[in-house]
Amino acid sequence: MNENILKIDNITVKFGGLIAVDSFSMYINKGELIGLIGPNGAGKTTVFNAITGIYKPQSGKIFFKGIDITGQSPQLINQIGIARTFQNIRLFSDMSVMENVMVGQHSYFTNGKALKFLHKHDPSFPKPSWRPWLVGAILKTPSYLKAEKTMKEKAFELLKKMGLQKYADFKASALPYGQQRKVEIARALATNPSLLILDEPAAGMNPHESEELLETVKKIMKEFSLTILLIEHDMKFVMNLCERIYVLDYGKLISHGSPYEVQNDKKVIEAYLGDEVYA
Amino acid sequence: MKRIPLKINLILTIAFLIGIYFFLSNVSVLGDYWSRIVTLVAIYSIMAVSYTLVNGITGIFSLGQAGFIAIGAYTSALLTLSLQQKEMSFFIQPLIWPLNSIQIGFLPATIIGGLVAAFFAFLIGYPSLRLTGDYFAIATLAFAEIIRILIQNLYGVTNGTLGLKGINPYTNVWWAWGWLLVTVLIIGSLKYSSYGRALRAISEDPVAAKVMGIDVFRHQMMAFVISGFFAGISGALYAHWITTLDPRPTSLGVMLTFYVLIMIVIGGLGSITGAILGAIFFAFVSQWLRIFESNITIFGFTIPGVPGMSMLILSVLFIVVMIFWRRGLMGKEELNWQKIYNFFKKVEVQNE
Amino acid sequence: MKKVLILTSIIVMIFATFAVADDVIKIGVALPMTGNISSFGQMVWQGVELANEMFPTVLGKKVELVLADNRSDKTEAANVISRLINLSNVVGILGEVASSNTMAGAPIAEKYHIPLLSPASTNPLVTQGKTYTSRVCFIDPFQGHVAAVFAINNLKAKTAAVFTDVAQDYSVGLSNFFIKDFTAAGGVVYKEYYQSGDQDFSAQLTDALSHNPDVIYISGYYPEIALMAKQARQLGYKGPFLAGDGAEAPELIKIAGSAVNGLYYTSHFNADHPVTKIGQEFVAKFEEKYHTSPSALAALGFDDYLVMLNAIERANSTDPVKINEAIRSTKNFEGATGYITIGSDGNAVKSAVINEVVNGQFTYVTTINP
Amino acid sequence: MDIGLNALIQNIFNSLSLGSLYALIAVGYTMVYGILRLINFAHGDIFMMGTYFAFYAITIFFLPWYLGFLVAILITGLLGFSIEKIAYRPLRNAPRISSLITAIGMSFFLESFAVVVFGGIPKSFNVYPKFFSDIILIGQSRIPLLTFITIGVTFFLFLILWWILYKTKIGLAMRAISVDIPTTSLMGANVNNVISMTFVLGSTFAAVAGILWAMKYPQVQPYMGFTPGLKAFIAAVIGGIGSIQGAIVGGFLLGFLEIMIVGFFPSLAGYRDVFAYVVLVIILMFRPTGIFKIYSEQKV
Repeated sequence: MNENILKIDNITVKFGGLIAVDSFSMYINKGELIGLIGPNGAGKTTVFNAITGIYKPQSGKIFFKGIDITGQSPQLINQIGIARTFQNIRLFSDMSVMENVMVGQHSYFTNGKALKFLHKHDPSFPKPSWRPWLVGAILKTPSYLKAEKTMKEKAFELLKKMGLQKYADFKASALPYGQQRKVEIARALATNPSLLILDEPAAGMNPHESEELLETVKKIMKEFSLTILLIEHDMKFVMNLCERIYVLDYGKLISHGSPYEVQNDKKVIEAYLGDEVYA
Repeated sequence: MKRIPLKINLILTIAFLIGIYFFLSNVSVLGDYWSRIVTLVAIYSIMAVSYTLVNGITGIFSLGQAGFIAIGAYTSALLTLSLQQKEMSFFIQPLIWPLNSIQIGFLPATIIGGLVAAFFAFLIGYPSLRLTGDYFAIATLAFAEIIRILIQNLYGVTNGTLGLKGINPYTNVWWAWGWLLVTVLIIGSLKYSSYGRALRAISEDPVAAKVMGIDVFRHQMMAFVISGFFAGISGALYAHWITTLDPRPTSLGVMLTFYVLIMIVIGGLGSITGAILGAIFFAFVSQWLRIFESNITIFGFTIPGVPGMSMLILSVLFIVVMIFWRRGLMGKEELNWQKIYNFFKKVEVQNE
Repeated sequence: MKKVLILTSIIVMIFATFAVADDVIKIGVALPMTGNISSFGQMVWQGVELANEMFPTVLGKKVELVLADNRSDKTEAANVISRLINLSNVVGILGEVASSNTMAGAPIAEKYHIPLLSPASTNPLVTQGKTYTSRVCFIDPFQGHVAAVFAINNLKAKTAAVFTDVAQDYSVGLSNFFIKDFTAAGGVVYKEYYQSGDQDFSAQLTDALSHNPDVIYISGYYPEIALMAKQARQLGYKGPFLAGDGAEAPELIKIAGSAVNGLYYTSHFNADHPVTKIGQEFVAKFEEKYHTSPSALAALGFDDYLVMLNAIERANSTDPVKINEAIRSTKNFEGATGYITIGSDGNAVKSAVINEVVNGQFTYVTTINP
Repeated sequence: MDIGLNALIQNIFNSLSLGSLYALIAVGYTMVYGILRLINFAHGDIFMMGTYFAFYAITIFFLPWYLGFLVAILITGLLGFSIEKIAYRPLRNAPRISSLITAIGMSFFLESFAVVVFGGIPKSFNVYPKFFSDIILIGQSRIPLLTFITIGVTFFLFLILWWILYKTKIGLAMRAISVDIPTTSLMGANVNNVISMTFVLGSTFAAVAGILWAMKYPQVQPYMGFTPGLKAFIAAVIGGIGSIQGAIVGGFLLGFLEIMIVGFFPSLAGYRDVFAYVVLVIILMFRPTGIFKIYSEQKV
């Protein structure tokens, strides 16, 4: 089988006349930590939105574990193993931290479509078996309550690992910024991903917080045997963390390689200098 | 602040339910008028709770509730009407075949009314839920109006504008409050389940919910259909309370949707207990405000009553709540003993 | 402090009760005083109020009218009947106006054996199968019949365009009865449909006029009739209009002006041609009090009160069941709208008046007896 | 066949005059939506208030009709201004649903207000000069002068609107704001003034439509705004809400649809509104941006 966990093949995303991403390709191997960088408006978040199914690319294909997922719905893509965070934190602010994480676990009850999809493309995945979870949830049947209890324990476990257990009952919006980022990561982890996509996880953090986050990311990566793709502006963060880096400018891939290679690429320097000058 | 332990919570709840039971079984002492109003309050509450599941908890703004209420009302009424009554009423066009020879009991008719309404909710939700925000609101409003106009024109099924009359007055305090209990238990249980969390997540941020693996469309559809079911139930209860139905815009049209909207906005969008409080508030206040519509005599001066005053006051209240107190009585929270305890605690402190 | 206020106000609101006085005979009046048919309610109320002023006592006791507004709303229509019976302890109820509202209230009156006497609900279904619901007005089949007879005999019409308001049970029923009798007598009808609240009828009129009908029969209410007449005249129609009692309102002429000249309508009453002595007295007193001539609805309201009062007198009791029996045995009672006989089915048998609009005035044409 | 042609001409003029009125009201909906993304449910009731103002200006204050109409139009503009200021401005940054609910409340309020203050009984609006209802013969079709006046006034108002939008500074600001509020305010335009101006403009148009409406169907009552309001809104959606051209085209389209359906299929008159709603739903399903696509909403 394919060792690429994610393979993007020449995708193009347009909005009206504007080409946001222009025949972009990349691949990620299992267990890698990849960075995607580029000046403002380069199309990084658009790439993320295309991977997670929020935008449909006009052309090109996206493969996850060798399965073509182009144009699938965001929920299906999430259920088969890609989770993400947002650049501007998008927690469910009226809900408690615990509830936020448990929302991430909800697809356990409703993943029939995703299992069917997987089974169709790769018969080695188990066939889905339908269970009336909704009726169970309303009537509070023992099997539902058991599932819910397991979820709760797992969610608490996750919060513990992220160092958030003391905030479990807090409203998400009541947390400091840095902690909210962590909750968002915990929530993404709760969906059981094999690929985690982080959109500027360190944005708005002070050096101390971002240092702490760096450690957390490394820790969870090991613990959950994750593959991670991230966008980050904090160069130090990226250079310290990533094994390979892709550089986008004006929707086009301009450079790709190890942090060292990218750092010394003329095109990259130009792009960033240009950005500085005109920003 | 002191936390009320679970045990006391449970005891209080049981005591409260017993209290309600005694209140309802003795409500006839207050007179038939009050037991009618108490019944109506329960019917309004079911309408409001089913509406808040969509508009509050799931956060999609539907303006089509009256359509489902109407479907439930007509379906159940057509099923319980006596054959003789059907023959008498349908004098412009006879009633179509299966309906003209069926008469069934109230309970199955109510449930079928709910199911038919739920089915229509599915039919309407399927295209409409692909729209967002205001567009969804308008589409549901349009569908509700289409339903009403069809009822108005399909003489062979609904007797058109002549409406139905002579519907058996089955709905009493027990049916209405019994169904309210069922509605609250089911929708409450749904709200406090994994599915409810998903619905609340959708109401806050549909895109984030999608990316968390939640099939937004299916969940919204689920909420919409369940809401349609209970709207249908409330319609069936209403039909057997009022005993005559017609498709006027003022009786089962947009107006009704607006009334229910007032209830849930005042109660707090997204709160089940809030919806009930809103319904109680609406039923009593619109009765109480009648004072302003009849002449009032104070110290020998007679202030002439102004017709229409009660609706004016309600609409002002509605706007004021929206502007200054958007969470209404309860916000998205539920009323529980802890909150009541806190409320009285604070009152005491302030009195000292 | 704020919370105490909230609490007290809630308690006050719930327990706000209404004073009850004794030694009077209470008659409930359930009418739409607000909402979209409020004008009908207010006209009926004028008649009832005047009748109460003229005849304030019965059985030596003062009559107290308890007015309850149903806001033209059906839920409220049922509620106010219950409210009048249970809270105000009335011995009988005058009302309601719209047939659908009367039907909503009737089962409650039935349950408590309180007579409900409607001034103007003309739909045949209203009293059907009811023991305690009666009325002082004639019913739609009779009205439709009268209109058809009048069209054929007096207007010499062979073809008629019939405009039905599909949103009003009143109109649907009336058109139905008119068409039945008109076609039975060999006439040809062209059916057109509209809805109350519509303001543009040019499409239907254009279609109807292409058949050159001898008469246009409009079975709806006056707002639409006025607009329709106006638009029909603009489209060049010169023939007569014919309508039911829904046409009767001063606003008809105010809105349509000269366009409704040549509009005939079946009615309960004509103020310029009262058929009874009490009718003349009523018109005089009414003009004195309100400075305008009374409408048919006011006259019906007046009669409604009188029939109720007369029934109480004949029953010589305030027992609602006896009053109801007396109501249903009213024979040739002299009211403002004519001699009223109420059968055991609760329907009134009485003559109908045909009025015509001539130069902005409702003028009496003829009386047609049942 | 002669009758058929006459009927057709008659129906075309009917459609044009009904369409003009829908278009005039729809413009108000669409401008507010374009700028605030708010469905101003109260717009139909502003239209109703406009006719009442005209009625009372002439019957109580004995103004000559032209002056009465002018005063009514100005007062209605003021009403629109105050509604925005009192009810909508505090909710500018609230979720859009909140402002939508408030708009529904506002509609409810204006209707109840009219019932309480003006009374529920319809009033006849016979306060305009009689020559307006003179008949002009075209072939054998009889067209009231008012129809021509309606079409003419509508055309004239749209010229003015075009001039305001494309030749004045405030018009430029309006167009800019409808694209992007924050950026425009950064560029120095006073957003509040521009939004107020939009409401004033939309309300005055509604008042003109109301007066023309009341002359055509000469009665005023508190609930008269609901149906035309809803229809005009449908027109705005059909045309592409947010687009002025769309509102105009949509208004005329709906006018034609309604008149022609009833004109050619008289037995379907009872279902007439169903057609309007079905068209609305179809447009929403398949082309939610209407005929004139003005913006796309999807922003993540």
